[in-house]
Amino acid sequence: MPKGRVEILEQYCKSCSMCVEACPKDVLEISDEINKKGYRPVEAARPEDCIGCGMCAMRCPDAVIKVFREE
Amino acid sequence: MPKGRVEILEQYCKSCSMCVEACPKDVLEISDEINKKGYRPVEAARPEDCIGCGMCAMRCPDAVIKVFREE
Amino acid sequence: MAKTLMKGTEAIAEAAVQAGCKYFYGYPITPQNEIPEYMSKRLFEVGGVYLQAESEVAASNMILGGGATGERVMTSSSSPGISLMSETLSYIAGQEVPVVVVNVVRAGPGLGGILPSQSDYNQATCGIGHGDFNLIVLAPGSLQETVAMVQKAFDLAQTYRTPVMVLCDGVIGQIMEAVEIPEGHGKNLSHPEKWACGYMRERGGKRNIIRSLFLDPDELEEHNRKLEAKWHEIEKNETSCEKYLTDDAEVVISAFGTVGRIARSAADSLRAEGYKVGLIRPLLVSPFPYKDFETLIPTCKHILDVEMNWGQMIKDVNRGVKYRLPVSFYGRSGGMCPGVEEIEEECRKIFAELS
Amino acid sequence: MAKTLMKGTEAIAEAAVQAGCKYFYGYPITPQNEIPEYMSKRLFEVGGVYLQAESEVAASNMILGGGATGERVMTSSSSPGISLMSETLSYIAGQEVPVVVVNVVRAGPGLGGILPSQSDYNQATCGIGHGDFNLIVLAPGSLQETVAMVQKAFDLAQTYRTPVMVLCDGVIGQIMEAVEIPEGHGKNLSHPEKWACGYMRERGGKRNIIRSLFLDPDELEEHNRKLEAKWHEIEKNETSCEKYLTDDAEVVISAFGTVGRIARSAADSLRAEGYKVGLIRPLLVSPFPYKDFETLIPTCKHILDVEMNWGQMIKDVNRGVKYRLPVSFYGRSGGMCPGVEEIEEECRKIFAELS
Amino acid sequence: MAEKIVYQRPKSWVEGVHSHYCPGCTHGIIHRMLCETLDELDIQDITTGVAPVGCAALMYGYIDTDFIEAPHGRAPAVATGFKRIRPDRLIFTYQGDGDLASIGMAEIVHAANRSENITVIFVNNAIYGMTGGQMAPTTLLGQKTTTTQSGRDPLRAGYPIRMSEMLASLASPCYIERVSAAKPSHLNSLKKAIRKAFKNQMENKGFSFVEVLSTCPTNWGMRPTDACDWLVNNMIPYYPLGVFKDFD
Amino acid sequence: MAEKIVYQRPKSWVEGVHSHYCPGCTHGIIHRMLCETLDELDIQDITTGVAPVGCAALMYGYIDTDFIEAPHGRAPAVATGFKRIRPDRLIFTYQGDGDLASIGMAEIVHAANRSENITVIFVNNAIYGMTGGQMAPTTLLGQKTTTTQSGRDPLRAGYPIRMSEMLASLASPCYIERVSAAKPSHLNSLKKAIRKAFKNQMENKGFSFVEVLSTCPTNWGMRPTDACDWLVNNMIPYYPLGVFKDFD
Amino acid sequence: MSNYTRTLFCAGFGGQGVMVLGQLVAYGAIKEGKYVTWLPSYGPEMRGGTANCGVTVSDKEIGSPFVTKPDVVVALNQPSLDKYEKSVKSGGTLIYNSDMAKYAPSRDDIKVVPVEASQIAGSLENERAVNIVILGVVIAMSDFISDDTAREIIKQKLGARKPEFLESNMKAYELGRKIGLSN
Amino acid sequence: MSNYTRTLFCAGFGGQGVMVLGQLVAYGAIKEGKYVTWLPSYGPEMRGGTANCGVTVSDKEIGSPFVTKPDVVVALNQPSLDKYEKSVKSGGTLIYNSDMAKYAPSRDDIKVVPVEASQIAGSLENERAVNIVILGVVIAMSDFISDDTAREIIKQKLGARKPEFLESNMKAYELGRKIGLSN
Ligand SMILES: Cc1ncc(C[n+]2csc(CCOP(=O)(O)OP(=O)(O)O)c2C)c(N)n1
Ligand SMILES: Cc1ncc(C[n+]2csc(CCOP(=O)(O)OP(=O)(O)O)c2C)c(N)n1
Ligand code: SF4
Ligand code: SF4
Ligand code: SF4
Ligand code: SF4
Ligand code: SF4
Ligand code: SF4
Ligand SMILES: [Mg+2]
Ligand SMILES: [Mg+2]
Repeated sequence: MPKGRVEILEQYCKSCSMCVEACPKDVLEISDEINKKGYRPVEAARPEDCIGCGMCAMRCPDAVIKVFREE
Repeated sequence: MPKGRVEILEQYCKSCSMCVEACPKDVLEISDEINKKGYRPVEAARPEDCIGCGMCAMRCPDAVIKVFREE
Repeated sequence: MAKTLMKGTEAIAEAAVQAGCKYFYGYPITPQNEIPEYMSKRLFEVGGVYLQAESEVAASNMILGGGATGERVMTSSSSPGISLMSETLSYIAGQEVPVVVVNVVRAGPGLGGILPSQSDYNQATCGIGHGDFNLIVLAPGSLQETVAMVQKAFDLAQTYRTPVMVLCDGVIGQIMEAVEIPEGHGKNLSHPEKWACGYMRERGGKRNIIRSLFLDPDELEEHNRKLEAKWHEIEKNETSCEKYLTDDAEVVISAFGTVGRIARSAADSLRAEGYKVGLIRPLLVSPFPYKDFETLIPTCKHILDVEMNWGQMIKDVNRGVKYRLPVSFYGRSGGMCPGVEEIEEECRKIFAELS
Repeated sequence: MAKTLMKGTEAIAEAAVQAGCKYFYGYPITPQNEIPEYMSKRLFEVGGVYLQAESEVAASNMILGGGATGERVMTSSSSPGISLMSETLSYIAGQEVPVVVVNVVRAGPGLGGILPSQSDYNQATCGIGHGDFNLIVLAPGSLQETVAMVQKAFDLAQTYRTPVMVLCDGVIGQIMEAVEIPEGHGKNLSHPEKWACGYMRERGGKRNIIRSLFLDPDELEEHNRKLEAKWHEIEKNETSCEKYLTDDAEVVISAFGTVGRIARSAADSLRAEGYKVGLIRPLLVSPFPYKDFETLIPTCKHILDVEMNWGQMIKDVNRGVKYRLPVSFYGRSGGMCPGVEEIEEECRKIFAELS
Repeated sequence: MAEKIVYQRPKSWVEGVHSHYCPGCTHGIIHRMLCETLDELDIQDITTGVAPVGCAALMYGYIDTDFIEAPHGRAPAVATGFKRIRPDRLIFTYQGDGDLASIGMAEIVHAANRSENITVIFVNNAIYGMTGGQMAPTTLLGQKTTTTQSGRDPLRAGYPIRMSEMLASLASPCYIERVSAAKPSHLNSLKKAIRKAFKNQMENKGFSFVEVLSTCPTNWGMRPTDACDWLVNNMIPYYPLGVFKDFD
Repeated sequence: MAEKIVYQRPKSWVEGVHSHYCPGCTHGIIHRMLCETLDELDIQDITTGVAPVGCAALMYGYIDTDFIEAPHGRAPAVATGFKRIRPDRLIFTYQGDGDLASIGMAEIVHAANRSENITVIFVNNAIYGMTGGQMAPTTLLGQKTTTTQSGRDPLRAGYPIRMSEMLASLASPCYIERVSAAKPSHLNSLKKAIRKAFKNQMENKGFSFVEVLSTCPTNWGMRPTDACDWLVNNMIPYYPLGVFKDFD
Repeated sequence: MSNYTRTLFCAGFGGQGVMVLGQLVAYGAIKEGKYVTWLPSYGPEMRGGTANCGVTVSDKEIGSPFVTKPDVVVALNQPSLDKYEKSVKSGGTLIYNSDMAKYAPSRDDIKVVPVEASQIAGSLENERAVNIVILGVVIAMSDFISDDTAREIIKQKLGARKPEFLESNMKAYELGRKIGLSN
Repeated sequence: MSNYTRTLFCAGFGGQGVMVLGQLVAYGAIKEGKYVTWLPSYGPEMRGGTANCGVTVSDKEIGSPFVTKPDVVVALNQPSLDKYEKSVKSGGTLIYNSDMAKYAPSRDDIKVVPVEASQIAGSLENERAVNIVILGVVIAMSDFISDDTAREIIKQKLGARKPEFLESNMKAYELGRKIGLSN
């Protein structure tokens, strides 16, 4: 399994959970924080499981997620 | 052959020849008269040949022709 | 019906229903969406017709066809949608079909914004379509008045067989206020059997043609002369105007619709400060109550015209006072509404200059 | 180009081509069909675009898109078709896109007739669409003037980035007269690289957005303030008016467009009879030359406003003379045009009353 | 021997009027068929026509029923507005190809899609007759008109629209047929189609659409009978006659 | 081991802006795909977008190209007016189902029929999003909206229009495909379709039309992921995905 | 400022060539350096309807292009003759196609010229030349334009469009002119 | 004419219930026979945007329905707090949801009431009741409508729509009221 990492632009996240549903590795969760717009942004709850597949980012309507993969 | 007869409302005829073309018996012809609207109305040039089939009337765009047939 | 708290758009819709309007054709647009939404449910209950048109062009033509039955029909929209009805409104006027159109004005030009505005005054009262014709235009200032005017609109439309517009703004559309909706008589004042389509059998084979086309210029001129005479009749009978504290006022504020009620607040508090301020507010902006303005001339020293636009009514005010009074203007645009304080401030400036 | 006998519609089209207009979008309507017909052939020759739109709504949106390139684009239509452009014209004004619209007015309202009329004056000068905006409106009186005004229309549209209308009537459209069509400079005065779409690469990645939507009312008010300031600038720079024999005239005829030339004939023959008659004729009816009317006040005793409608310009005339001169009206409607004799007769009546 | 009347002016035909149509224009034939249908179904006095803007704008001059004039292209919306309020009355629109297929495209598609219980007679003569012969959406490729003077070029002006086929792609219309008014042999189907379109409405079946191929001798620049031949040879191959939808 | 960027915001995405779209609305996904395509084809700075009236009216806030705002429904005419004058530039419209299939019906049919060399992105979310959830022409039978409060009834409000199928019945469009933005498994085809629609234009092939099934969680009254499921279970059966026309 | 202003009104069925008749006069006037306006009353009918146009020729700028009291009226059919007979200016000329219309004199203040224009045109095997026959009459009986100019304009305008008919058109003009001169 | 006129302004994100909060006050005022206007600033966003409304209660007819210098401001999020803090009338009250917004006092002429409304609502397992908590505070600290009226209106308006939440809503109102009374 490749190793991946996600960076989340929290202030743009709208807490829609689309990425959460999309992640095959169940890495993501809605956090308890509240961003400036009043949403609870998503966070990588289990970052160690991330394989850098990019599914989350591909499904985010707000282009919130940046995905890296170790090569 | 049945015997027919046509009555032509000359003042409404526009001399378009549609009826002339439609008549299977070549009964009709454009006359030399000029009606009020400046058209030469059609006339039954060979009334004796008319079979009262109604084709001429069916094709007249101006409902100019009345057709009779002896029974 | 007792006074209840209602949203403007819903009050408009229910007022129409109570006035016997069972037929609504329209297309959604903010800030009046609750009118079609309300109608879509309500008219089903009363056995009427709600139909969402494919566009405002279509909606206006549906009310033309609907109005041709002689029944009470209505559409509502907001500024860009009303522009799209221009051609058909000209037809409807020419064809003498009674219809009611509600315009809940939003800020323009173009897509503009969706907040309240009065910037369709020119369009409604002057040049909405091609050719010589006029709309009757009612401009309510409160919800209760809106209800009354919507109901009156149907009476006027049928009495004169002409399109009538109720010109509201986004405030009227979106406000909630206590309102009582009279059960309108709903009586058909237009005698449809005489002129409408669909009565040929009842008329023993005599038909009606509802048209505006007259290729012979003599005929068309005659037809237009008739329309013009009708308009003069309307001008004679139907102007209406509120005057508030104008008798001794040195400065009179002229305003219509929502701005009128704001200006009244300003007048009240200026009076409390000792300033002699009054308010003149046309209830119908077309035909315009020129006479009521003319009678201000002897006592008043200055008119302050206040509008939610760049000063569209001012030319009618000037026409009313015949340029014999100074008229100044204060207005806001783009969804901004002149506030009580702003109006007060303008008035104080005028008094300062007068003295 | 030497003077040749040309039909009005063709002169309009060729004038546009000579002014560098290579792009025409339009929909047929009498009495201006020869404009698109001419363009369909001619623009192909000059490497331009003629496209028959599916409707006037579409045509007006095509000139919006076309105008967004910054090039000289044009459409033409007649009254009902112009009404259909209302919404888009409001957008075009709000979006500040330079376009030219020719309206060869026919008699309304509704389908009306196809003979000449001036009954779109209100619409053109006042309320053609929703929101606060104005069109520049040129009103030619002869073919030669039409040619000049069509060409000027493009310059004005580009100078101010605004929609400009040439308001003709069916007479201008259908008449044949000798006319010379200057080869216009055709220079693009609008600096498209600064504001138009399609120049992002040339601008090193800086883009342009052509819009009228500003949801924030502060922004929209600001935008509207800018449009309003532009209009005041136009009012300052661009009014234009012909005065004929007005210096010593006791009765001045006010008229625009075709009626102006007829009134001139009337003035000439009345002068021959010894009556002191003059003519004032706005060349632009929007912005209106109020000042030129105001200067009539000291000498003139009466104004006779003559129009091919029920008196649409009269309110502007009154505004010009500030109700300090009696203004009476003579007009015909429905495709009828006031004749020289009718105008003379009206004038004689006025003189009889004056003395 | 008694003489029987084989054909006479329909009762619904307005007497004493000389129509403004050009000589041999098949608009007249379609009008006549309409009148005959009104007579035969005995519906003249419960029917309202919606007149288009086009050569038929004045059709109420010749057909004696109630009429509403519609703005150019909007007849289906006008008919909808009327019919929804008076479902007990009949209504038809009569529209040219400019009216229906160009400016009125939105209104016809949506009326069809709502399956409004109305009858639409669509007169396709491949040209704008009234305004003097400009290209219509149905003008054939290569056909010369005053705005396609070297023939319609699809790259510049698009393709001729087949309205019947396009509307038949919708789920809801009840009946769509294309017929022709050009030849004596076509007239039977023409009459039957009009009749059926009205009967459908009387039986509340919904939207019925009869496309009639028609001539415009004047703007095609042909003698009337030649125009009929041209229609047969040029239009029918592109606009095949037949039923495109029938919920019967 | 080096870290490779697998996914990041597209270059054409306007930085620093929080979009006005509701959480989980798939308009955002389509926007992102558009930006990616502009980047990949390196056409950002020769492209002009035509913004509709609908929730996407403000799309120029998020996609960094030239933009022209069009009146409601008229984007195809605006794009036509532009493209005919600047054939060397690219143009696309982005329109909702109210915008394109209701008020803009005439403009889209005619642009398609002329095969204007433009790219149309048609976002079908079966509702009027912007105005708060009224029925759209594409609203499904039985679907509740604020103007069909007991569900869309075909007798009163007609049938859901299948735009791709209807336009495919015309002779001239170059490319018509229906895709979906609902599920991760749909996104590949979505992206490919948008890309193809732009490439067609670059190669002067004519009218390309991509219908994208999209969600409106707010007005459907569902959580975003539920909305995606609803789309799959209800919209796709009526609006099948696939290519309806391809002149390749 | 002299006072030379002449007006012509031509009316007939659409297709009889009244518009062209008026235009030929207008072209001629331009050629002679005069001011001229030509104004049709356009109607909705493409054919069969009534068509007419008014021409004003002057040596100064023309105000109204409407011709209400014409110096010369040309009527090519019965409805036109009936309708416009009354409009002829006192002392003016009324020219009509006597093959298409009958005239019962009602005025003695005008010159009335019946022309068997259809027969003449027919005799030239150019039935459409009715308007050119009439043009010959008009030019001979008025001072709109000179005979030379008229001939030149016929050549220029009709020669180009229909060279095959030029000869018979010139002939038609001649025959018309003769009638005009003898009246 | 007495001088009783009170204004309330409520602002927050769409979906936080500010509109309903204002409406409940308005319904109550009507019930008490007062004049009232409720006016929203409607925006284009369906969610996530800012929503706000102004309520005016008076014993005489109301002129301007715009609330520009409110007696009481309710701010349910940070942007609203930042934006509308300045608008509170001198001597007025600013109530805000301290779970969603931080406040650095900038005025000493107004009463400022932070309310942990989200926490309170959460504790009632009715996260949407934030606005009802705040309503309790508003009613306790102002004279728009009486406590009785407020309770009745909650029952009437929310009881009908969401009977399952009525109890927790009443509880939320109580808790808010307590905070209000202690301020
Ligand atoms: C809004 C508007 N646009 C244009 C016109 C001009 N116009 C009148 S009829 C017509 C088209 C006629 O063609 P068609 O519908 O095919 O009917 P036809 O005359 O061929 O029977 C047009 C464009 C008009 N009257 N109104
Ligand atoms: C002429 C006109 N009519 C109506 C409106 C109001 N309006 C704005 S958006 C819209 C429809 C939005 O629905 P859709 O096109 O499906 O886009 P969505 O918001 O669903 O993406 C309407 C009717 C308008 N702005 N202009
Ligand atoms: S990159 Fe793949 S594994 Fe990592 S969080 Fe995103 S979806 Fe999950
Ligand atoms: S999809 Fe995007 S906006 Fe939605 S929760 Fe995930 S990161 Fe946030
Ligand atoms: S009835 Fe028949 S045979 Fe007689 S004239 Fe007519 S077509 Fe000819
Ligand atoms: S078809 Fe009718 S109009 Fe034509 S020539 Fe025959 S009778 Fe006359
Ligand atoms: S113009 Fe064409 S369609 Fe119109 S009446 Fe004449 S022939 Fe018929
Ligand atoms: S209203 Fe619907 S379509 Fe519009 S942004 Fe919200 S979810 Fe998306
Ligand atoms: Mg046609
Ligand atoms: Mg939608």
